[in-house]
Amino acid sequence: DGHGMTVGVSWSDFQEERWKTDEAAILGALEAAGASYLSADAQSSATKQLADVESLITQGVDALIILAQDGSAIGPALDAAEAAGIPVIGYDRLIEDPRAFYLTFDNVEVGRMQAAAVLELAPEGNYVMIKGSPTDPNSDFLRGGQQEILQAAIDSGAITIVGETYTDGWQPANAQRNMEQILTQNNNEVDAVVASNDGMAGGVVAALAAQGMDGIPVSGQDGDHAALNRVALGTQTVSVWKDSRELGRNAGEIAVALASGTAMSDIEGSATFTSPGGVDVNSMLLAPQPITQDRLNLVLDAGWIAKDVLCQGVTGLAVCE
Amino acid sequence: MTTPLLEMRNISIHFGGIKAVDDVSIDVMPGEVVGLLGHNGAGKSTLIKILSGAYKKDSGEIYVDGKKVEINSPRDARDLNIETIYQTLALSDNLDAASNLFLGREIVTRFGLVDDTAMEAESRKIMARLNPNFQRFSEPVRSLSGGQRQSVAIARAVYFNARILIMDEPTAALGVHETAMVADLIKELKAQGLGIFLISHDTREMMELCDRVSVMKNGQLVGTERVEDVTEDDILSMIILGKNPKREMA
Amino acid sequence: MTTPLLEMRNISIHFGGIKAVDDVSIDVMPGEVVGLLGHNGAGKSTLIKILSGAYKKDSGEIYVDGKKVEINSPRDARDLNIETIYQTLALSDNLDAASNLFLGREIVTRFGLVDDTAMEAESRKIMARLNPNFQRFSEPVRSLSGGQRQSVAIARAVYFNARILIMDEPTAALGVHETAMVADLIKELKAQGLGIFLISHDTREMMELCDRVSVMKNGQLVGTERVEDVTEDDILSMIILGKNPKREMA
Amino acid sequence: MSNGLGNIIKTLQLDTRLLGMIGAFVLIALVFHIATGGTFLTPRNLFTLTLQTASVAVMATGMVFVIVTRNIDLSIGSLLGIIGMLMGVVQVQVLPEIFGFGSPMIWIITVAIGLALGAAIGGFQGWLIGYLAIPSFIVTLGGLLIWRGGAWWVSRGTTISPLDPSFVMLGGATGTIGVTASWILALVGSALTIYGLANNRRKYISHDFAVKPLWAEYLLGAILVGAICGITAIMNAYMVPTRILERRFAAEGLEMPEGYTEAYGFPISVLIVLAVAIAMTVIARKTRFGRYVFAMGGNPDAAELSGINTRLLTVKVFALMGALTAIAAVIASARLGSAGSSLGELDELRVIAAAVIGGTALAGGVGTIYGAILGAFIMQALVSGMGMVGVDSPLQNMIVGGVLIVAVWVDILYRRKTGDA
Amino acid sequence: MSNGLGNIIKTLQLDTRLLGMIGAFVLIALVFHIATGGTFLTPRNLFTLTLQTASVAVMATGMVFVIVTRNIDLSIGSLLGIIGMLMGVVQVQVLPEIFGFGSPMIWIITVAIGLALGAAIGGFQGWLIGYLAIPSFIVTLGGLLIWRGGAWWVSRGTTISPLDPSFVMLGGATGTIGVTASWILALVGSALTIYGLANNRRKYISHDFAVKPLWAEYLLGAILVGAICGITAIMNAYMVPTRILERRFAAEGLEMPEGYTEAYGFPISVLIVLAVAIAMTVIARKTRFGRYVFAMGGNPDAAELSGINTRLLTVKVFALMGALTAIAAVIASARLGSAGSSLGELDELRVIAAAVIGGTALAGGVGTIYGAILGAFIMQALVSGMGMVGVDSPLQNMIVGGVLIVAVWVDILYRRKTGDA
Ligand SMILES: Nc1ncnc2c1ncn2[C@@H]1O[C@H](COP(=O)(O)OP(=O)(O)OP(=O)(O)O)[C@@H](O)[C@H]1O
Ligand SMILES: Nc1ncnc2c1ncn2[C@@H]1O[C@H](COP(=O)(O)OP(=O)(O)OP(=O)(O)O)[C@@H](O)[C@H]1O
Ligand SMILES: O[C@@H]1[C@@H](O)[C@H](O)OC[C@H]1O
Ligand SMILES: [Mg+2]
Ligand SMILES: [Mg+2]
Repeated sequence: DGHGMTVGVSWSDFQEERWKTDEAAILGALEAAGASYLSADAQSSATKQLADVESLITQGVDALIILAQDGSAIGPALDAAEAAGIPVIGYDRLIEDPRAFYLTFDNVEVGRMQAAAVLELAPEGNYVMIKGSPTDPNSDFLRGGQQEILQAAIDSGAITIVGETYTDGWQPANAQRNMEQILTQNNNEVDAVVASNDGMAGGVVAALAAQGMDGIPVSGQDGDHAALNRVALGTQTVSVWKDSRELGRNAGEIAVALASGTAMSDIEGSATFTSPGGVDVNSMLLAPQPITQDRLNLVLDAGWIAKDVLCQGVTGLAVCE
Repeated sequence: MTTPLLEMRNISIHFGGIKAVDDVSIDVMPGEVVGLLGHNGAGKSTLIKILSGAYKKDSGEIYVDGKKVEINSPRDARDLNIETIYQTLALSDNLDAASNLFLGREIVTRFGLVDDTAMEAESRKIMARLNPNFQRFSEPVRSLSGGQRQSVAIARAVYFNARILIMDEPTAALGVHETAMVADLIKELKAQGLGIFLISHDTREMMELCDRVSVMKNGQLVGTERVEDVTEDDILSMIILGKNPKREMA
Repeated sequence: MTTPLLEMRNISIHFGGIKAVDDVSIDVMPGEVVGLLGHNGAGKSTLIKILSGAYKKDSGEIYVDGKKVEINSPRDARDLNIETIYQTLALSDNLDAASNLFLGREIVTRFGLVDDTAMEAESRKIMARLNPNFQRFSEPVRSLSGGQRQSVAIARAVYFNARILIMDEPTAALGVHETAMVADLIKELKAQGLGIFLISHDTREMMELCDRVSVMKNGQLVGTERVEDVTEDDILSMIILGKNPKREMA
Repeated sequence: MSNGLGNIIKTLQLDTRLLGMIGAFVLIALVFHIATGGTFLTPRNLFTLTLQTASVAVMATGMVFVIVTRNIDLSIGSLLGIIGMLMGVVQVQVLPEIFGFGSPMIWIITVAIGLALGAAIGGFQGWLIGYLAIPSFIVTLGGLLIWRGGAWWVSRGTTISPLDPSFVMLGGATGTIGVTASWILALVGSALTIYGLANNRRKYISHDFAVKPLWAEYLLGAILVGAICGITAIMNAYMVPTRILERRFAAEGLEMPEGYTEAYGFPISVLIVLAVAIAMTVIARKTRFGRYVFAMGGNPDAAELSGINTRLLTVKVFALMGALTAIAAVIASARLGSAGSSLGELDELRVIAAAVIGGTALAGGVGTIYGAILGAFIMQALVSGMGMVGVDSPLQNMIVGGVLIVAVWVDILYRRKTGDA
Repeated sequence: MSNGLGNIIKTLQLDTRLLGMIGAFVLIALVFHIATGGTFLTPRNLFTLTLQTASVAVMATGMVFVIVTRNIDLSIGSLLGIIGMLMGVVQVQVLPEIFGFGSPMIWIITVAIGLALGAAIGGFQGWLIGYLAIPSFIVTLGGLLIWRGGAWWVSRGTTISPLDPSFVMLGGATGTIGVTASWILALVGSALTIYGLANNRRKYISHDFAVKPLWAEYLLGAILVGAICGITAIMNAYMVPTRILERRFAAEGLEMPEGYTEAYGFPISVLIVLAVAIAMTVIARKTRFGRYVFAMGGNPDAAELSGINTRLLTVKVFALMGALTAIAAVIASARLGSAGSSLGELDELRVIAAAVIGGTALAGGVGTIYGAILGAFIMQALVSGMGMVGVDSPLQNMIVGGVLIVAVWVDILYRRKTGDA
């Protein structure tokens, strides 16, 4: 029971569509436990995030949930939390430090799912890789997961990567422009696009549509409403859905448990996770869900998206009938 | 006595702690040239800038044709047909002479578009009367000499039929010949019935061109005299000592 | 004949298509005042700006004490003890009179820090000689009248023992009294052995102050005359007609 | 430049600065054409390039006025974001309920609202700058923060999509006017050009001013008409991909005839840029408003003392900038087919760079509309070309930064040489 | 303000602008103190606030000079990024191999390299601005793109961590000087203040200038000494958390005595800010260099004609800005304990805002060092406070944007009223 407790959440940024959902879920879990909620938004700055954490500690929170902007730059924040005796949950993005409890959808796994869904439809041919922002460490995690899946096919020569680019600020407009140039450069000889999130997938599809090529396999992530609609329309293959409501609810519950004195290893469902850097951390990894056309009922049933939004302009699809 | 063309009554203005103009009254009749004299910093430019709308007075009134008017911006002054040649010349450095001359009053075609060729043709005519040496019509005025700029500024003020003309040291930068031409111009405008305020430090010139002179010292009006009633020395006393020795004696 | 203090030989400069100064030679002896006259745009300011380092000449040579020198920046001129009062006054509007007066040559304490109190005290002494009315020492010069600014500019040029002084229309904005004080100052500096170039449109004043006058027209030198050899009318002819009628006749 | 050619250019009174920029563009294009193995200078890529440039080019014309009046506008990227977002909400969530899906009223009202909003916000910023005398750098820096925050608030970060199909046609390849209409437009344009040249000559002669020799007038006319037709030919040479045609026939239940082809012609967004460019050039050169903009840039005090209401002028300049930003928002969101809260991020830098590379001087008083548009093209050509060659985006940014500096430096050298400050 | 108080302020010759800013700060602090239920105005939060402000405050002092000379520096955020990154690489990957882990040479050489780099890059930009006459807006906009890209390239986007432990002490809570040293510092500071006041008075009297009444000098001295001691007391009131102390004892194999406590005292980074502030104030007011900076701001042409080498001066101003940015990079990366490629992003805007809120006029010629530092504090207090109260960040940005505009507006009104334009 968390009555009288306060849980502080340090968000990395609110630019992406999904975090508001996460927030609502955390809030729900805390309310259920009778705990109260404080938050801060670092606006994509590791420096501001440190200040945010300090300020949350100053305000006397009993547990911290940190969505790290930069996992390698979060050390001083953990020091401060430790000095104040406050447990920390590393939310969504890995913090390679045993002092934080790691709760996430595995980003590398997301990358794998994106590539797998695309590879299934386009087992051979020319691939384009639209990566995220060069300054976001997640971009390379995702790209790494994608590579794992595609490696064999690349080695066998079945697929060739004919274009690969970072996208400043994860911006759809930049992704669109880059895709246009790659299409021109390859004379439209492109068979599949692995785009690292849904916003960029939107830009990619716009570029493909201009060539009448919409319909070739394109990946994404986040379950953005616009993207799910594209999946229904058939212009996007997959949106890897991290049900952030699940993640948020778990975070809220674990935070209350840790604040009440439960040891990290005693959290239900906790397991040891060895990070890429070789650090063992207590963790709980939720499974992301690849949402393809035949799995759209998942998001619908979960109440993630309303049917009229999902099915706008769609004809002849079972879920939309 | 007829109503003055323009009258400034009990004008005051201060900047921070300093009273730049302190309860000064002056006026001008149609066809009259009134000279404004005084030491450096006496407040002459400040006084006439109130008239031209560049500064806002703290107190006092302005009358045109006996009717009280409010002048809150250069546009108000222009609407009252008051034209000014400023001591620090107000030209747009990047525009050519013709554009400067017509600035704010461009000649337009019947579609409302500005007619540069017409303006240049007109400018050539005007400048011929003021400064026949002047040929640099299509250069930005930035590259003109001090006196050339002065000619452009004068041309601008006199071309549009003003009723009241303010000239703040118009000939300070002018050559001998150019100065003479401006003097002729002033006489001609006076004959046309304009009221002119002329500021200059050249007492000889003032005696020749003005009907009356007003002398200021430290922001206050020392006095106004008809030129035929005083000598050059009287005026110098007024400027330097702040009083007219003859009057004092009388 | 002794070597001139300063000599400019065959100086030319052009701006775009215009020859602003065309093969002009002038010189000045110690203790001499040389006047520079000419119509507006004749090239007077441009010529002396070459001397003060503000413009770079296209061709020609400059000699100080008979030795050839290169003047590529205002700093070079200053190093040769050439001081200039510019026609468009070069003051830093946001600094007060004392800071402007000492700009580039501040008085410093033994720790190398600028000594404002010393500079203000010094400024008060200098200005008392030029413009006794002047009291606005701690205001930025932005708020001074045209003539007050001119006084500051003059003070700055004469305070640091210059050997050659260039004055471009120094009294154009000055009142009667202030003009007289500058005339006195020029005579005093001349007596101290300075060489002075003086530009002015006031021929009467020039006849009184100068030893020789050089007249320019359209960028070229019309001629140089000793003032005792010519009348005011001769000079006027040189300015306007571009020739000395007397010489022509001779 | 050989002397003979130099003389011809002089006689034609061609702007050497313009020639220099065109030269730079051609050079960049050639380098990339070789580096990409021949894909850069194809009708397809040039077509795409114009589409990519459209939104920035429209704003750059407004930025010329802003900078000429010695101001700056850092808010336009954010302004584009919030206007795009609000137009998205209006056309997706509000108007369909009133007029029903697919009604042409949707895009018309949406665009009208966008324009009104842009002019109002821009005008408000202009009021703060003109009447309260707050520096434009500060006002628009504040605006940058405020409007971007606002864009997020409107939708709480979600992306609005898909946008109205007619609206989307304003943005790119789905909205082109076809071959015939493009040629008609080219003819009309050529006729107007020739009329303009003739009219000017007549006027000069009537005032006894010197005119160019007649052969020069003919040559100039030929060059201009040639340019117009050349560009039209390029736009008409880019063929609609077969897949799209097949789909179109299929949608109407028809079989596509063997060997059927069709070309795009001018995209609507490019026509918008052209219209804006012509209108802004006329405003700059031939209206009092434009004249006052330049006068104010040369000397704000002098302009005010000449009776120009410089405060109101500032409001107008920024309102115009806002309206042009709204047009750019239409193009940008229509092109993407959606409106997200990051739309237009960093566009302020692109637009300022375009204006400055195009010869607009930050000191005020100097700038041309065609220069800004060419500047936008050069920048976009550079970025697109590097993307094609596979340069990573951090390196791309570094190169763009370097080019920006060098371009301005060359401009300064050029001005110093020709003596126009 | 009651008339009596007004008279006292006048007699003390206190800067009313400074008082206004302090007043604004106090007001903001009080509002947040109430809104947060009493946590804002605690020693702990004020301590944290000073740490958070340090890096921006250091750069803001340099920005005053840049803006006073009518320039702007948009590159400092990126410059901070690349310097931080390079210092990270040097201290983590290079120097330990030479000197061995933990050697004090590591942080010394790292800082030296950072400073040299900052001054060199800044100076280079200054050279482009001063000697090639490219506008600073362009040069530093280019710099913004170039150095940020460069920071990414150095590590290809990865974050360098953990940094050298001694280096990390320069950044924050791990490096404080303790209670005793803090009080000694306060005493020395107070003594110097009193000596300065007395010396000034002596000098004025020697030149026969008017001086304040003696009671006013005493009162002024008391206020200043009071302020110094008050700040010291706050820094000394923030206690080191018990866990940290326990661990420290444990590390030395000791048991912590019951009831043992210890306070932090001044953090090194705050002392750096103080040193920079004093040095920059002396430079601005009491050296030729500083005088020329202001002269150039007032009228660049006049300064040049007065024999000041304004080009070289520009190089120096930007080199100084670069060196201060390097100091800020030390503080910022040390505080984070790591160097990532986005370190310092958007700092240019914060720094410019701080300088401008602190009364530096973008038109040039006017600005104070203490104003800029106070400006940085006010901004940080606002952002921290809003975060504590739970204002959403887009709304936070909107408020910051609004405050920026209003602050400058108030400043303009104030100047208009006092007549110092
Ligand atoms: N904008 C201003 N701010 C502050 N003080 C000013 C301002 N303008 C003028 N003054 C002061 O007001 C007084 C009058 O100045 P004004 O320019 O009217 O003198 P003037 O009679 O025209 O002198 P001059 O013959 O030198 O041109 C001077 O002491 C001047 O310093
Ligand atoms: N920077 C410049 N760029 C282009 N032309 C210039 C420049 N400076 C001066 N000129 C031109 O050079 C010629 C000489 O100008 P200068 O200023 O030397 O004349 P001046 O004899 O001093 O005239 P005034 O008596 O009016 O001061 C003029 O025609 C002027 O237009
Ligand atoms: O979900 C993604 C997140 O993991 C990444 O960091 O930023 C982009 C988002 O789309
Ligand atoms: Mg005056
Ligand atoms: Mg001159």
